[in-house]
Amino acid sequence: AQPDQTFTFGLLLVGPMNDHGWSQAHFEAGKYVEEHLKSSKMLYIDKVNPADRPGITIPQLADDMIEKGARLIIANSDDMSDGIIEAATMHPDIYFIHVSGDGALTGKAPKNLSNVMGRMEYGKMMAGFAAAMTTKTGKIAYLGPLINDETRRLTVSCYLGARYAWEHVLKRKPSELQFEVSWIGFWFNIPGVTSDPTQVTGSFFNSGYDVVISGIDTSEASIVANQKRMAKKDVYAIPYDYKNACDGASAVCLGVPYYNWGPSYVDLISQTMKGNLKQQWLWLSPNWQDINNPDTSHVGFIKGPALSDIASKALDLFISDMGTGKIQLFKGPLNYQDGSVFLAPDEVANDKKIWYMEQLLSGMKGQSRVQ
Amino acid sequence: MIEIIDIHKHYGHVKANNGISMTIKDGSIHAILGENGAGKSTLMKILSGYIHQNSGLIKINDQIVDFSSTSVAATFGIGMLYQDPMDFPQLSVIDNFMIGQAKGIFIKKRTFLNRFYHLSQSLGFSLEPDCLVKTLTVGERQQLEILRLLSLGTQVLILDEPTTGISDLQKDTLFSALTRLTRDGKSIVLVSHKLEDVETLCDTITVLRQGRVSGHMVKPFDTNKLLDLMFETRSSPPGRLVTSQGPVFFSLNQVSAKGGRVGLKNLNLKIHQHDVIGLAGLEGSGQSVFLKVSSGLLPVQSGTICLDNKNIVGKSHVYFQNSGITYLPSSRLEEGLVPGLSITQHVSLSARPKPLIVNHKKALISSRDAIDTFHIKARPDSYVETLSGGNQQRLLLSLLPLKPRLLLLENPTRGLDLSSAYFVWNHLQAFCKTDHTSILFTSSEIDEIMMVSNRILVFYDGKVVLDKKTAETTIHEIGAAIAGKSVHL
Amino acid sequence: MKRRMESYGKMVQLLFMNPVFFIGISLLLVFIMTSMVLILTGAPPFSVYKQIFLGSLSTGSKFGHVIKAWIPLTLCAIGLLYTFRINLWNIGVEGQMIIGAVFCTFIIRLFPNSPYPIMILFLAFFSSMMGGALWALLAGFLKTKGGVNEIFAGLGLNFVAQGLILWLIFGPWKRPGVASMSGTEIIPKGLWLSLIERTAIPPAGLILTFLALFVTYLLLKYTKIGLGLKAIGLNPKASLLFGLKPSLYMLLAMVFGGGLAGFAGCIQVTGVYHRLIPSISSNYGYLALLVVMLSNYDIRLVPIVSFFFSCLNVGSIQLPMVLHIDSSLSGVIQGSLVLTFLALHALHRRLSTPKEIQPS
Amino acid sequence: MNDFSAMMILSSIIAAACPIIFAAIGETITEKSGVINLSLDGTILLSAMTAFVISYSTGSVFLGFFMASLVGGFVALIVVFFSIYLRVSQVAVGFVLTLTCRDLAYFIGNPYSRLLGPQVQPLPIPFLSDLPFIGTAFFSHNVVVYVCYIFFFFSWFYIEKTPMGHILKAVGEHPHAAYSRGIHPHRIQLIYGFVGGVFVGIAGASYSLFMKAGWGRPQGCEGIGWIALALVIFGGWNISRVVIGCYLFSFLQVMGIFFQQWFPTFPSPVFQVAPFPLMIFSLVIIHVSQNDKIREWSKDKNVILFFLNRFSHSAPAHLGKRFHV
Ligand SMILES: Nc1ncnc2c1ncn2[C@@H]1O[C@H](COP(=O)(O)OP(=O)(O)OP(=O)(O)O)[C@@H](O)[C@H]1O
Ligand SMILES: Nc1ncnc2c1ncn2[C@@H]1O[C@H](COP(=O)(O)OP(=O)(O)OP(=O)(O)O)[C@@H](O)[C@H]1O
Ligand SMILES: [Mg+2]
Ligand SMILES: [Mg+2]
Repeated sequence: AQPDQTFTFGLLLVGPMNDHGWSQAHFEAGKYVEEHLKSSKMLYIDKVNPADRPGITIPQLADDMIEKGARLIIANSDDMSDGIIEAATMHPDIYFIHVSGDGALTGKAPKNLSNVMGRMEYGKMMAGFAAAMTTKTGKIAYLGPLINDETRRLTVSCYLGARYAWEHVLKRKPSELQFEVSWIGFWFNIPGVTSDPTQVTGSFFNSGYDVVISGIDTSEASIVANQKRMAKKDVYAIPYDYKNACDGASAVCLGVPYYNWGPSYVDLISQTMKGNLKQQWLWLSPNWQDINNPDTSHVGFIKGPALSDIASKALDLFISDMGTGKIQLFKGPLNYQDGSVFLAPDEVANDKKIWYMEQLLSGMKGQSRVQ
Repeated sequence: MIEIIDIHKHYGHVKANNGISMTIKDGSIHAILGENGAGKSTLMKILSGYIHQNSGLIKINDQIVDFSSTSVAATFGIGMLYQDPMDFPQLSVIDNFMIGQAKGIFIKKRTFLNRFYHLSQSLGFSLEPDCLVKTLTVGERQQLEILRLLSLGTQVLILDEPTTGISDLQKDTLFSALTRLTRDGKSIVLVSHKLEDVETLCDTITVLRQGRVSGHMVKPFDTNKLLDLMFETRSSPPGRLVTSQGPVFFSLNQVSAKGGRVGLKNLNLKIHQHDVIGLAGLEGSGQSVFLKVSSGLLPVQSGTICLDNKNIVGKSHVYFQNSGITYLPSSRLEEGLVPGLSITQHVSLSARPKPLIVNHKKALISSRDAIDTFHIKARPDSYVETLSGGNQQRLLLSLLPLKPRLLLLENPTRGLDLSSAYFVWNHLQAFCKTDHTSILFTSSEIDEIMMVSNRILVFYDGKVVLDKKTAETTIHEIGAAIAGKSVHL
Repeated sequence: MKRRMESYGKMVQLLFMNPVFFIGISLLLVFIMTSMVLILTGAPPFSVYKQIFLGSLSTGSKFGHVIKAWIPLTLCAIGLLYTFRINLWNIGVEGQMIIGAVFCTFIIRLFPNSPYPIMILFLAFFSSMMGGALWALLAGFLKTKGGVNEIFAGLGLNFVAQGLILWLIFGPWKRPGVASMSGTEIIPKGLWLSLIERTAIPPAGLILTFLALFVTYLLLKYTKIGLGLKAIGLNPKASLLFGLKPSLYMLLAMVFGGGLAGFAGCIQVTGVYHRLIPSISSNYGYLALLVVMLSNYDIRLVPIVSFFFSCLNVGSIQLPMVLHIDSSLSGVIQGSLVLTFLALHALHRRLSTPKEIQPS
Repeated sequence: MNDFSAMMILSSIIAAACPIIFAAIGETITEKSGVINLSLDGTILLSAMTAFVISYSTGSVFLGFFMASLVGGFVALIVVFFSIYLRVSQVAVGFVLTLTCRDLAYFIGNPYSRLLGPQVQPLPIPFLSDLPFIGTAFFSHNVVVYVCYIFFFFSWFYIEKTPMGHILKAVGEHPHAAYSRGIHPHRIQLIYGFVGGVFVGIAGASYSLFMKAGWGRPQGCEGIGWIALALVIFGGWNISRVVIGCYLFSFLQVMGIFFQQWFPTFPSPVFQVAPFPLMIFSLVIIHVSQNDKIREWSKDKNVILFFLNRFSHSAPAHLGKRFHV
């Protein structure tokens, strides 16, 4: 392909492009770009992880895409950071975008690599809120992937959302709310390597938790919740990452927080086409006027059929208040699990502080880091 | 009446049966004689439907039959007791009895038990229906098989070398049972190597040689004529070896060991140079365990093994070999040779001490003259599994170390025809003469033992119950000892 | 079945005796089989084959990646020749690779920035071999002493190795703050295997692999070890009488196999991933078994077959990228190739007459 | 999650064991006839994929199970066919099939991954399920689990107590003898190879249709095939002991999660991996228990002897070897 007519960009997806989760969201963003920037053309390859593609390395794939004419390459997983930096150093004339990394922030990355991420924290707060409004047992579980800064801060946001609903909307005793995290070890189930999310979710429900919030890319949480529902159990799930994740699990789905990468991709790619993409580190917020607007909002939350009307109304209020800044959940006093201070009274966390979340907060059950 | 007409059976290039015709009359005991590989078993397997002939006919009462499987043959009342036992060691006697007979969903064990008891009484057998077959002796397993065949309604009972490896007692029971069966109008076909068995029992004899019928004979039999029919050339029997007894060099003291059916119970034994010692006894009375123990293949539980007054218990088999003690197993392809390797490769394997780099040229040369000196019918590059039993045995002999001090041989002539057997013995005795070698060998044929050994040990139930110079004992005494009858030593 | 074969025998035999025809027919059959699978799943066969070819051999860098895969795969396959020779199914190659990689990483972590990277690398190579050999030895002991069928011993140890490497990556060797499948910290640039200009080929690995090929060839063909392994493999009982110690030779074979596998693991760390990742073995352990079977346990074919397999593995990346087909197809092709070969080779064996025996 | 209820755990152990039981008993049946079908790990995946794709596109769970069982049987037939008519080592063919079937499953199943398809509906048995404790543990599952109960009793009865069972054993023990009694070993091996395969197929289907409902890469039942193979040895080719082994393994797997809670210092993966090697290394114990010295030593110790005897076993004498007249 001649570069001047069509602009080819490559997309490296960590999971299957049809995973109904993280990777599919990115894939559809790619399609979104193709229709909004007529001259653009997407190359993609999915399952870019050593378990699915033994022996294949990121630089190798980058080489290949560049040979096919790609001039910008997007890598959509934190786990690709080393590979993508290696590739970017090898091809200084090509632009690289690493989703959810911090290479540009720390300066580890070369000039032709930028980072982009959505402020899913807000989405997770809404999820936590919905969960707390719904739970009867007061026991909310979080199905965590692996432990790192990102997952810590998302889990914490969930907890903050839930706690707000519990104390300020439902006016219940903090002590009555239980919030537990269990980390399976990766973004999706790898038999004999990660914990089995099906089993984990199952035993959550078996031991009295009635809402499971999924932090992983795949849909075990909803599936198991569905099975339990078929067995006449009153349980709910909140999937993650992907707009239509509630489909098929409508009976148990309270809603789904999701990323909307399309707009940011369009923005970055058109800049690249003009050739004026500067290295940057983007952390994009929802469009508070209309968080589910496909062209403007980077993060959204779609309510699920199982969400009660009261809860739904309360949620709307919660969202608008967050939008106006009336509600600021990353605000002191907040302590880490080990009792050390995260935010002093009335201190509001800055981005860096949130981004590099060191531990879970006190009041949450579950590991903060691998011992 | 069964007529066999011009039966042909080929295995690759081997003409196992090459145009055999014969007739088996009802109510008679018909013997099939012949040297090894003459085609006896093959013919019988064809007759029992186990294998199918390449060409030729089988008629029963002038009606042509085609046995596509043993069950078809069974419907014509033909049943066979195979040369090697065809039963299920892991299963119980009664299960063995039922398999192949019992049909339907549920097992009618009771009815079968009754039939079993009834039959075994009528033949004077005594078998415990619930014990596992693997705990039985060869003879008892034969009895079980015969009972099963009869309960299938067998009219023509074929027995392929039934007398190998069973005691004289069991032989008597067997033969009386067979005669009783003929009285009920059943006919028996008996395959054997052993003239005396055949001559005592049978009415008619058909002799096979190299896949053809070399002659028929009816009672009374002329032994010499039979032998002529069986073997073209009869090489001279080796006879007993006469040498002065040398000094003791190998001894076992209070040796006990596990293994076999009965193991070995505090055995004491001194072995002189030039000894040729025959080990008699029922299969699994401890002879083979004894051989394995003295060659370091089996561990001893207690006691000492002394070579030149030096205790070598616990040393590896290799150590035993290097100090001149060599063991030859009876099953050649299973334990003695390596199927898939050529004669040359065997030669270089047995080279001692092994050089790190294998010298193919040298091995080729030495395998050539091995083939010449031992008259092995094969080429240096032919694979051992394609050799005939006798030739395999010859090869094994050629692989023996140069100056063995002690040879431990398990049935060195099993499955060999007379001429091969004589050849083997002449060669072995040469060792004793030139190298002061001593030989211990087992054999199921008492007269072979009487013929070549100058000292005889009889094993019974893991103990040596008789230890005498051959000159000073009699077949009767030995037979008694083998059967476990009390003999005053 | 049997009879029919015998009647056709003669005619077919003549054809089969001719190796060119033999290889031709097996390739053709596989081609037909895989094409059928493709058509059934609605994929265009020819463009698939074209893409795989282009994806593996069209450009220098692609060829480089093929060689990058070829090196560890071939090393494992060579190792398997020893164990197959003595009739052992060393299914534990995966685990042996992993342990090799772990040992290698361990050494590198010991001396992260030493002035003599070459020395460290050699030390790493050596220790990784030791590691692999050790792991194989465990399986060997489970077989000889523990009486566990080597297939299950190997599998068990694979799982254990898997657990160990995960524990290291999530535990002691994890990156500060993070515990993720992405593996340990990148090893210092100084300790990366140097590559041939703008390819992924590490010359060192290439040379050592050829060395291993050569040595193994001699060892198996011309030494008592080779002969001993074969004899025991064919009949352990009899080998005793020839003064061979089966268990000793088994352990020996395992050590050779494991050592080579471990070395392959080290190449993966220093030459490919530049860090320790959970799936460092890249499935080469299992693939190598197929390679050896397809080369009919003949060392002269091993490098060729394993090159072919590497091409399939690397080339198949094009399928999702260009044709949007899942690349596990390469595995299907490899598997059916081996199956067809097994079948044809068996026919071949059955149709060839037993050797004539004449007195010399 | 520390406050779990034993009953719930028991119930999930029972459910989780069900597919393994199908697979392990299926393989036991095949091996009784003297054939080793090593391809289990791949077969389970392939049949799981088939089951999901079929029931997804037809909407009928039953049809899914049916086709899956056919697939399982077919793969087993390939092994037997290669062994009988081509005289290729069963282990070799089995192993190649393991890998091939796995990749075939991933390849064909790819377009269907992560879709929500139909699955087996839970079906508590009316009165039994109300029983205290056992009710929830044993009788509030779905049809497949109940079938599994019946299945292992039936297969035990069939093998130990019927003439057909005897014939099956006979062929595995000594095919020549069987043949001499008018039984056709090859026919028997083809039949029981297929039957065993069918149950392996059912195992696969039970994964994709309820245990780990849905299809994807990885599906979640990878590695189970190997465990089933090990369990056959563990159980000494004896149905009842094989079943016990299955429950044991399932117990280890389910408890993994709780161990993880109780010993947070261990990284979670360790507990996920543990059951696999544990199961396989238990084979060592079994072997050691056959050792004479041990037996000597335990002569007077009845308790130990009891367990040793439970462990003692012997493979079908002709297992993995080829039969021809
Ligand atoms: N399955 C076989 N494959 C190849 N050759 C065979 C086979 N069975 C028999 N033969 C050959 O056919 C010939 C006749 O064998 P057969 O067993 O009938 O001899 P036999 O008279 O029973 O000898 P023996 O007294 O040792 O039992 C022998 O040369 C033997 O090697
Ligand atoms: N597996 C085989 N492959 C090829 N030929 C074989 C095979 N087995 C036996 N034969 C052939 O059958 C012939 C006879 O074999 P067998 O063992 O029956 O010898 P035999 O007739 O018993 O002679 P001997 O008395 O020496 O044992 C041999 O010449 C051999 O060539
Ligand atoms: Mg015979
Ligand atoms: Mg013979």
